[in-house]
Amino acid sequence: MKPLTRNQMAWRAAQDVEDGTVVNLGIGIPVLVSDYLPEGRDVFFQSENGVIGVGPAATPEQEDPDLVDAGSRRITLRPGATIVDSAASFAMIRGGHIDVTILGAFEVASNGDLANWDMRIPNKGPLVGGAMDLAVGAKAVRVIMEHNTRKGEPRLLDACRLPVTALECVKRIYTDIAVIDVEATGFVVREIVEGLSPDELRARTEAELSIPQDVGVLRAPDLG
Amino acid sequence: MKPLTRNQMAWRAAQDVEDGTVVNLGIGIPVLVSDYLPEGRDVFFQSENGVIGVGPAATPEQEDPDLVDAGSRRITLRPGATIVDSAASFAMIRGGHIDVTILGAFEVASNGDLANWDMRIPNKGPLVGGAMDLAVGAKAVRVIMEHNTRKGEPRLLDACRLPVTALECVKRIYTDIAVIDVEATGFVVREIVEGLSPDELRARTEAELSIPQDVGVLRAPDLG
Amino acid sequence: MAIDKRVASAAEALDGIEDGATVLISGFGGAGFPNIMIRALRDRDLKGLTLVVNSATHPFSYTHELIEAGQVQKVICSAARGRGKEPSPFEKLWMDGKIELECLPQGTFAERIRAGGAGIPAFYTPVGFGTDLAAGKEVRRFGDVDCVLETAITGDLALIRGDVADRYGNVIFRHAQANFGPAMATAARITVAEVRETQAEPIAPERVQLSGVYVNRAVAVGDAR
Amino acid sequence: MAIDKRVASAAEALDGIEDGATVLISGFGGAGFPNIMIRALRDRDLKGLTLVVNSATHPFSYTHELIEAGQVQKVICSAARGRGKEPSPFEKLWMDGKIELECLPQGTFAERIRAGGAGIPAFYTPVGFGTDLAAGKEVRRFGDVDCVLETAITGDLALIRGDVADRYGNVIFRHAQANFGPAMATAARITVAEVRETQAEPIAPERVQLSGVYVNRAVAVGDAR
Repeated sequence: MKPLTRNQMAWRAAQDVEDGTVVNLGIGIPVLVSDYLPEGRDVFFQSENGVIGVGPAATPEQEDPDLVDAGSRRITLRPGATIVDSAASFAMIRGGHIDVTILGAFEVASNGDLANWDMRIPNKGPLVGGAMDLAVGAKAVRVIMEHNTRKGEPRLLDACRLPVTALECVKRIYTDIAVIDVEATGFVVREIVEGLSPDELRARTEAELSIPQDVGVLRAPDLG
Repeated sequence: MKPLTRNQMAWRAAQDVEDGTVVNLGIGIPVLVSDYLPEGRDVFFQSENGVIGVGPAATPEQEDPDLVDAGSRRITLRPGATIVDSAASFAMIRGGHIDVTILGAFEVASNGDLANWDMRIPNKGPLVGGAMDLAVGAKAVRVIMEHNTRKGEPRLLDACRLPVTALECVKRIYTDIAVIDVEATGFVVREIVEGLSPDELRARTEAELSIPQDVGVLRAPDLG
Repeated sequence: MAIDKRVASAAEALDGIEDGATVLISGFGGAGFPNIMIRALRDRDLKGLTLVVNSATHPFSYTHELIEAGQVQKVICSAARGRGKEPSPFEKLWMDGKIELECLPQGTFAERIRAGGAGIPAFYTPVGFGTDLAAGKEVRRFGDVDCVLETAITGDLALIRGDVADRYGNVIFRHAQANFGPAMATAARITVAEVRETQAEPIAPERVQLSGVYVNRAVAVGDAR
Repeated sequence: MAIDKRVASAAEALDGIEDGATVLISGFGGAGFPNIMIRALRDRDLKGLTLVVNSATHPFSYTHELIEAGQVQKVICSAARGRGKEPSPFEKLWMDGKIELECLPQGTFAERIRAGGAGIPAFYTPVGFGTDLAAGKEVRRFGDVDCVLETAITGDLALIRGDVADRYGNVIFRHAQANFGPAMATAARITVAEVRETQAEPIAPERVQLSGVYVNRAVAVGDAR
């Protein structure tokens, strides 16, 4: 069994990004998704700071300190891009005009509750940013995260232990070993990485998993 | 006694428009105020449809069907003008960013209640437009109106009889025979047209009028 | 597939709109009326429409044709008064109880639409407090300001008028043409931008006044108004 | 007198601002920080400030200098986490109970400021419902959406960063420089636009991104950031 790398997880999530949509990518692994869009899909990436149509990262020659995304990355604009102010950007997010947001997470509960905004780090202040707005406002919320913590603890839970970002919002989770949907009945596994058995997946998951007979195989190309 | 003409009432109101302010003029007599600003006063006229910096009416050569004010007049723009959309225009109005609005009115009560939006005309639908927003939102609300109705009924009342536009909002009233402030104590007369006695003014007014000893004389130049 | 929101005709731009739809229509002060699209809506002969339009009777708008044709069951507006002495088509139907009317202060009208597009289900505003238009509305005091509670307006279709749209649906307005258009575009399931011309090349980012995110279809109508 | 909002220095732009002021400061994602004005505010050595700023600790902003100098009694923000392992100046003061903190979802932060400028004393938003950040806030259900009540934020002073301002205070922003600036400008008693350059000639109407109605003073700082 070979779990997916960070790039492979982003690649897998990218395959599901529908053509013609408006997509917001969270910092961390999600922002890599834009590198792996299948050929021919025309997508507008929105960033919370108001950029609608984030293009590839700026080359050193292109870099402009005023042209950045919400993660302070220096970016370019794609054709048809425009930029609005923060109040307008979040009106767009909260108003349901973002088709998909792909976020990082610490925990997801089987009812779709998401915890991705605070780790209660000792000596550090809170940091929520736009996470709650995206989780509530986007038409579809998808999550990319490692299936387990570094200590091997589960992240797909019966109920979140960390402070929640939003309730019942997550629709799909891409982990390094599975693709899992959140249905009315709870977690339903769509793909399992090659070489991992359903029971082994269950052993690494706290919440109950429904695993259909025809569950798919999670595969990604070698991305180096 | 010679009551002021419509143009003279507008002229009198124009004398009080402070330098450097943002002013919204209602349709009817108020819109004439912009013609009579004293030399050297630099004022931005805002119109509810989003024009900030309405200039003089367009000449036939300048006319552009897309460059209009809230009263559908074809206008020009003054230097420094810009145009925003309706939601932004009313955010500006309601948010207290208009220094003065000068409105027409049917009735004003001695507590500053304003009635200027509906005459309950038989067979006609209601028309409120931006009247309520302006009356509530502008930092100062001033009114230009004939002192009495065509039938000679009073318009400065103890309490409005017509449906009110907003409560306790009017600060100053310019009529054809007087200039009257609304103070915490009620109506206080500041100027009376030449040749009209305090008692004659009272006789044409329902509400009680406080008329100081040093009340001024309401005069306006001959405007043809 | 490369995004291209330009459609060939006004009729095509109404695909999927059905009886009973709530339709937001821009225009104010003589500018920004999507009259070609309004005519297309009339030709489609849908029934039971709710119109969200600043004026039910503006002489430069064709809105009254929808009303006259009996397609409208409700109007939400800030102005419902015809200019002539005779009752307008709207006024007749309204007095006969055949059209429902909701009359709002213009800023509340605009803000409720903006709220609909911005995911704000309700807000408090001081405007209208103590007036007939706020009769029956919930009130609440914040500090020393009495307010009424107003709820968001959303719709199935927004018809707006602009000057230029690009393939991505980005729109530029001329002068005072925007008025209610940008807010309405955010509040409808499908937004159609009627514009003078469309172009394949993207509009420069700093010239875009309405993001294509909010525009589903763009129709070029030339100088017709 | 011909309107001219250009002032000669950052210090002059702070005339009339006093101890205890609520100061709104723009900037996000590395762009739009009015750093020259922040330094001027620090040099003025006012005390007891409340800062309304998206991040209390952004490395490209000088906000933390105000905090470090002990001038700040409260921060309203969406991000209060320093980057390093050691606590930031803000984090130290906060943990010692010397600075009060109100942490908001970024969209609620922006909308509360927008509401402050737009005369909306309060609104309902679904964002934050059921989370620690909404603890103690009033809740209400609209349709099938649970919401929290949020109130407007206003301030005494807004410091924003733009590219060009004209004598009337109209402002153009470069790229992603606007962010919170336009909303903050509407919500403060006095707004200072720090810009690369000012000009006597008016900016073309269609290029203005923030109306001079919202800008009281404009200071040219060149390429300094």
